[in-house]
Amino acid sequence: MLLTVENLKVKYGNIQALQGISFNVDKGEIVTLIGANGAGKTTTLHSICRLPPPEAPKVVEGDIKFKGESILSTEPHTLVSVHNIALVPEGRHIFGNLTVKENLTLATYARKDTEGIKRQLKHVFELFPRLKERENQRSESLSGGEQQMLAVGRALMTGCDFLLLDEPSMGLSPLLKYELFRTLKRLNQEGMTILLIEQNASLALHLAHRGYVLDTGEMAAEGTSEELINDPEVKRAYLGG
Amino acid sequence: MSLLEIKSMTHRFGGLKAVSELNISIEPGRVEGLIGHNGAGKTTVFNLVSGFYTPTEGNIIVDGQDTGGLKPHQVTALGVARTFQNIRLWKDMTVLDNIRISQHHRLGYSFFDAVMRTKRYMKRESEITAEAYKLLEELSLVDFANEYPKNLPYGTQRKVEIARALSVKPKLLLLDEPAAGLNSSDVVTLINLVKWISDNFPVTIWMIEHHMDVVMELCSHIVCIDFGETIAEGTPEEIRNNPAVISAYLGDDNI
Amino acid sequence: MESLVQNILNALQWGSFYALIALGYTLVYGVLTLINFAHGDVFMVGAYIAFFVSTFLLTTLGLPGWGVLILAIPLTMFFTSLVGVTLERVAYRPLRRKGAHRLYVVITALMAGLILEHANLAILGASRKAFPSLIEEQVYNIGGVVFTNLKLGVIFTAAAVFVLLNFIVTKTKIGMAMRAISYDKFAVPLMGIPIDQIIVFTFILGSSMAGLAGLLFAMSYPVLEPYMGALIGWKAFIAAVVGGIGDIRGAFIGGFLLGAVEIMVVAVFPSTYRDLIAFSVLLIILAVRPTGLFGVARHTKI
Amino acid sequence: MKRYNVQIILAVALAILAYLAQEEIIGKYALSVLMFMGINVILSTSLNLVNGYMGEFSCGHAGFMAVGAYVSSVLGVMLFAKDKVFGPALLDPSLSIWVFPLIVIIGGIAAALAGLLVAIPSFKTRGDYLAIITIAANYIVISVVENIDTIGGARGFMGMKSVVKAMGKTIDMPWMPIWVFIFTILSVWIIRRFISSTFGKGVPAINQDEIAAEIMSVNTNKMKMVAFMLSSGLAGVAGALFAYILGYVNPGSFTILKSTEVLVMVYLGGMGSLSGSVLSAILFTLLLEALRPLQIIKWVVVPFLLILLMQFRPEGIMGNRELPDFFPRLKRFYAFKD
Amino acid sequence: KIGFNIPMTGDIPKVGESSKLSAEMLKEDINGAGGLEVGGKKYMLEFIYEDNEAKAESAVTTALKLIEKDEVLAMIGPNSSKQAVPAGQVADDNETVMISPWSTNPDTTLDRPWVFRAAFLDPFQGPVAVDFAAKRFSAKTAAVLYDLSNDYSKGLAEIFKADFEGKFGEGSVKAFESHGTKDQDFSAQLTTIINAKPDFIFLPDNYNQVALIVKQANQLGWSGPIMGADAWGSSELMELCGDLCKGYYFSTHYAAKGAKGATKEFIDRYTAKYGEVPDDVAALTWDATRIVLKGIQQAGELTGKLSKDREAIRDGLSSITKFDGITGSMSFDEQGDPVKCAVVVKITDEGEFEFTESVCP
Ligand SMILES: Nc1ncnc2c1ncn2[C@@H]1O[C@H](COP(=O)(O)OP(=O)(O)OP(=O)(O)O)[C@@H](O)[C@H]1O
Ligand SMILES: Nc1ncnc2c1ncn2[C@@H]1O[C@H](COP(=O)(O)OP(=O)(O)OP(=O)(O)O)[C@@H](O)[C@H]1O
Ligand SMILES: [Mg+2]
Ligand SMILES: [Mg+2]
Repeated sequence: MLLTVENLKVKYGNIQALQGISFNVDKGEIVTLIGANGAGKTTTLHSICRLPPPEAPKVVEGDIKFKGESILSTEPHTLVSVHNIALVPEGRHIFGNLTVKENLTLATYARKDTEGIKRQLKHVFELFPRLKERENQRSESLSGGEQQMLAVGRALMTGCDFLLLDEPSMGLSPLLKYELFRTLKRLNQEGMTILLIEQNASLALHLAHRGYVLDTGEMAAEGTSEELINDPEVKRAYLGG
Repeated sequence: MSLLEIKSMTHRFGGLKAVSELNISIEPGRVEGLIGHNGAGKTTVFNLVSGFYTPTEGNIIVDGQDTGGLKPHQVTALGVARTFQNIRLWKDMTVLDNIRISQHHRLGYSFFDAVMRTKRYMKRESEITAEAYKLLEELSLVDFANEYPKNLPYGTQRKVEIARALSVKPKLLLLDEPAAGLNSSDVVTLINLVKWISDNFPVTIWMIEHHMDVVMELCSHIVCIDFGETIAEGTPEEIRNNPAVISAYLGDDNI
Repeated sequence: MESLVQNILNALQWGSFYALIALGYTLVYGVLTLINFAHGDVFMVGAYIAFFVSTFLLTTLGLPGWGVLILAIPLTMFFTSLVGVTLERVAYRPLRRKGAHRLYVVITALMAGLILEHANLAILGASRKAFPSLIEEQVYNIGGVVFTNLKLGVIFTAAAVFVLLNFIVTKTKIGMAMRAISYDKFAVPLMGIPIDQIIVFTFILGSSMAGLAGLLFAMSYPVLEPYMGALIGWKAFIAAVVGGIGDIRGAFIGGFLLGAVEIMVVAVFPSTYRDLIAFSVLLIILAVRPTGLFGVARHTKI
Repeated sequence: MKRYNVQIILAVALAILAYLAQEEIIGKYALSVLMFMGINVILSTSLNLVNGYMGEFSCGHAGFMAVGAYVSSVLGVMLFAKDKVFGPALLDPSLSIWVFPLIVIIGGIAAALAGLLVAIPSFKTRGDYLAIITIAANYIVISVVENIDTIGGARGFMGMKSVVKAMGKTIDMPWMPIWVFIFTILSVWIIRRFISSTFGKGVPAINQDEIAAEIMSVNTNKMKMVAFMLSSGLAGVAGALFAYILGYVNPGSFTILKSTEVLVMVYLGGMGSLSGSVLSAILFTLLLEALRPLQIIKWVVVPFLLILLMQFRPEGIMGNRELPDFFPRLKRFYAFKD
Repeated sequence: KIGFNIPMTGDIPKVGESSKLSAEMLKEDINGAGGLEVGGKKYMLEFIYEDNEAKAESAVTTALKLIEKDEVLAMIGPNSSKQAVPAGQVADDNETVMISPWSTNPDTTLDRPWVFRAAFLDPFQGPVAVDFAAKRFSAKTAAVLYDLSNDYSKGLAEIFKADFEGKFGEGSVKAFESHGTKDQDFSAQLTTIINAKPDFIFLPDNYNQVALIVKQANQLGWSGPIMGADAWGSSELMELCGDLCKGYYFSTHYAAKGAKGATKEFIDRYTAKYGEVPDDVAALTWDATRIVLKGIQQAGELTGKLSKDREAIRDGLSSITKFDGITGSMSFDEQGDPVKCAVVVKITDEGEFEFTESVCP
């Protein structure tokens, strides 16, 4: 198991956002986490990534293990630089005052392999040719979709082999959404492990190998994508039919 | 007569032409759609219509009046209200206050009334509050009247934002991606809400949306733009099958 | 004519100090959007540190003046940056951790400045200190324009510091990280960047520049007193903002601009109107460019 | 009946204060501390309107105070006192009681007009750019005063004591404490009513999302103007009272240092908390008086205490809540938020 | 029991410090000798020092606190006019004697029977400088650089200008430049001044600024004479200014070098005790305090009733016809201002302030 989450309980102040959830992700998998708004999906990712205060959710119980080691007390930046985990956060959070190129370069902060960085950059520009066109533009003036590409591209630049995505398709045109999902598939085929959060559950399940359904802080269902797609409960509540 | 008429409008950001020679007219009483690729200039069009930007060239005519030179709040007073792509509620004020403040253009009393608590002030304040409660009641948000938006679920925040826009008493309501970030069941609720508003309020709705189910379900007429220019317009059926729209926007859903 | 050239030279020297201090303001601001109001007082402490270091080296070790100067520069910069970093660790960081509104950090900075001033007053007494002269000052007179080697040294140093800082901020990854933090702190650790290290680095840079400025200032204006940093600090802040706060070029140009305006107003108008005219000019600049000379308005995508 | 509770309590308080002062049961020293406390209350609440509720960072409050102080001083001396420059008194001294509040208000109005100086740039600029515009405004005011010799320049201006004495001669009452009390209450009352009206709530709306405010029908320029002018106007009132308490004004009293003192009071109390501002102004004044024996160390201890306080309450004493949020029973007397 | 209303923090902490040191020395003297003898009885002195933070409002509350809470017999200070004028009002209203050692603003004592001062007024010192310069430097033209925000400096500069131009005609003051209190760079003003080529520069500034100004004037090539006023008279001047100030003149209250008798004794003892030569504030505080003490003695006896004693002290003070202070002998006019001589001193090559000339009104 690459990532194991065991009985995770998380609080924001007095609000209990996660009531003890467990799940795991294996190397080379695409796993998706679906659930209604406010179910605690983002909270789960933020707990894994140990975001700095004051945004940080507080883990009160349970454990998060990466490659069998607890990562609960590691510093957030070492997750990226040592463990090669990258997060594409909800709402993109690109650095609007930097150019596209600078955003991408910055993500290689902890990397020393100049050659690898070059190759990675080429790869990202291949995946998102639009970014190449806008290379020297201040990134805050990019359109929503372009920003989303930048956020994904930036995560890739860290040289990660485990990618966490939080609603990457939000605000994307259908065309781009499909393109993005195809890109994710391709990345996975190239060896990337992916944990995906997505509102569009059917799309997500079509892409993923396995899925988990989160409901108000508790794990409501889990299984392979097929099992979930065919589960009548899930169908009714999350697949809009 | 059209409620909104956009006449050969162009808008530039520095060298970038975000909207170019655009002509659109919106007929009263309908729900219309605006779709287009990311960065096509949709939000920019809404920003221009709501007076936040002034067009580099061309005119915008709302209900027979040219909005050139008007400030956004003046355009709002003409009857144009909107929601935002990213929710922009006043997060640290109650839902009720959010609703009341957006009646600022028709408060009908002055600073001195407020400080002296004149009769006029008392009367208008209670009217405003009553109207706000009525609106919240109608949208079944009344339970949240004294909640702070930041503590509400995302879907409810979207709804509050729509309620806030309605409290302006608009003739034209612009919705910028109302379904973004909503899950499937919330999307259904949203569709019903918009339908209900369109049936029960004297308001024309124009929405930007990337969720095709929503657009196809709600809109009777859709405009698709790319690079700030109209590439297609028509009924949902026409749009869905328009090859230009497919290649520039809808894409291929085979993953 | 000579007096014009002379005043340009005066303005360059005086502007150098504004620029050096403004750079420190802008660096910290550029990263934390924190107006570090204690910075003027860090500069004052820098001057005092320079004083103690120099007198120690002069009297106890008996080094010659130039030797003292060469040693005093790094030592002063080092000790002053300790002061800056301590402020960050003790006062600002805990507040940041608690998610306080940034203006509370600003007020804390203001308080920290007061503490520095009055602790100095309480410890060292009210007597002013005379800074020892370290280098033989040569007065040159070329065609009626009078200048000294010190004056040239100051101007040169300010320019060099600018080039260095500008390079760090615009070209290096650490500089990019600094700018990124100012825009969106949330996502910075996701890039594998240790946020606290970057912030500490920023404070080291900013306060060591203040230390350097303190040393040069003490050499040029050798009367030290606890309140010497307050006014020049405020004005340097103004210079930084007029240049476009958060922007290195802005702070540099803003500093020289403010120096030039102050000097030129005195040279041309009755000197009693100096503040009046100088600040009016700044208001006009901000009226024309509301985000300062180099500042870029932050886009709000709606 | 309930509606008038507070008014009655205040009137009684005023009467008691006047009586105690008249009979010299509270000494002049305590009284002067009380008066400066009142002035600090006006200053901090009025600055809170701009810095807390509107979320700007104005650092030049003392400049407006100076405008109010000088305008009302010159006016008062012109009308009621013999002066080297302004000649003999124009009005009968017995009128002074009636005219004095007018003089103070005119001082306030003059300061409000000066507030325009800041309000207009605020249409285009926000945050820290505006901060230095206010600092510059502060410097400009001081510089103007220093350059006008008829009002004494750096030497300062005096003669206001004779106006105060004229009031005391007409009816023997401790006039200054009474006026300070009345104006303090009045200021807090005006601000409270303003910000609790839907009209006034446009101000925090600008703070929380200016773009949304403008697009959702708030005339942001007008609101900013109202807020700035109200804030600076009240600072002017505070300045006027300050001048008459001291009987002497000097530009050195209104420098940026004074402004920062007010800033500290605002943030100490909590941004956007009116009762917080009142409370912190009172505490701050008392703290400074109480720590007098520490002499030089005082100005090390006071900031240190404040820094400590911020570590424990990083949102100020009250955050953005009001007193009744902590003591719900107070609501029985008065609804602070209606 | 005497109160001191002095600035220990704020703009001018040195002033407060000097006052305090000087007063402490005096107190030790008198208490060491068993106390102050008034009407046959000996009283131990108690001095209360209160910090007015160099702020006007603080000076007022300080004054009230001293007068009311601490029940002092008389108050010394505040020193600078910004505080002394409003505090004087308070003292006068509350019928307590106040004596400001250092304030030079006429308003401080004007029409205030309870308020006195120990320093001479600006109108006197200006002409002293004019006359001296005319004689010593054979000056026909002058330039002035003063502190705009400091009413002492400004007042003196203006009086000097009026007097000088009265003597040598319109325009004989070739440059009249100002700066701010906390300024550190004066190069532009000095450039203007030096380009005007005056016969000498009049510099009614505080000693700390003098040090900077003289240095910068030198760097800009000035080699002519400079003349200052009493605010130069600090031991720190030489420390801060070094060799550059040597040879210049200033008018002041007393000359340290060549001082005789009580003055010399004071200087020597102060220097021995605190390791620095007393500045003018110290000397004036010494005198001011002694004047008050003499006033108390003149009152005849202390009844223990505050208002009565205070009144007696005031009467005692007004009745002093001649007082031999270390800053010269003086008497008070009807406003409570002293009538005394000024001396002009030269800064010698040893860095001492040498008596050159005495000018009396
Ligand atoms: N910073 C915070 N402080 C307090 N409560 C929070 C915070 N962030 C999230 N919550 C609460 O925690 C719960 C889970 O939120 P979370 O953002 O994880 O949901 P989500 O599944 O990602 O929803 P969405 O689909 O809307 O993104 C919600 O009830 C939310 O209100
Ligand atoms: N303030 C601005 N300055 C410069 N360029 C801008 C600005 N705002 C938008 N643009 C550019 O204008 C184009 C249109 O942007 P707009 O936000 O209108 O797109 P959109 O159609 O709403 O896209 P999305 O669906 O992603 O929201 C984009 O290319 C964008 O980069
Ligand atoms: Mg989420
Ligand atoms: Mg958009």
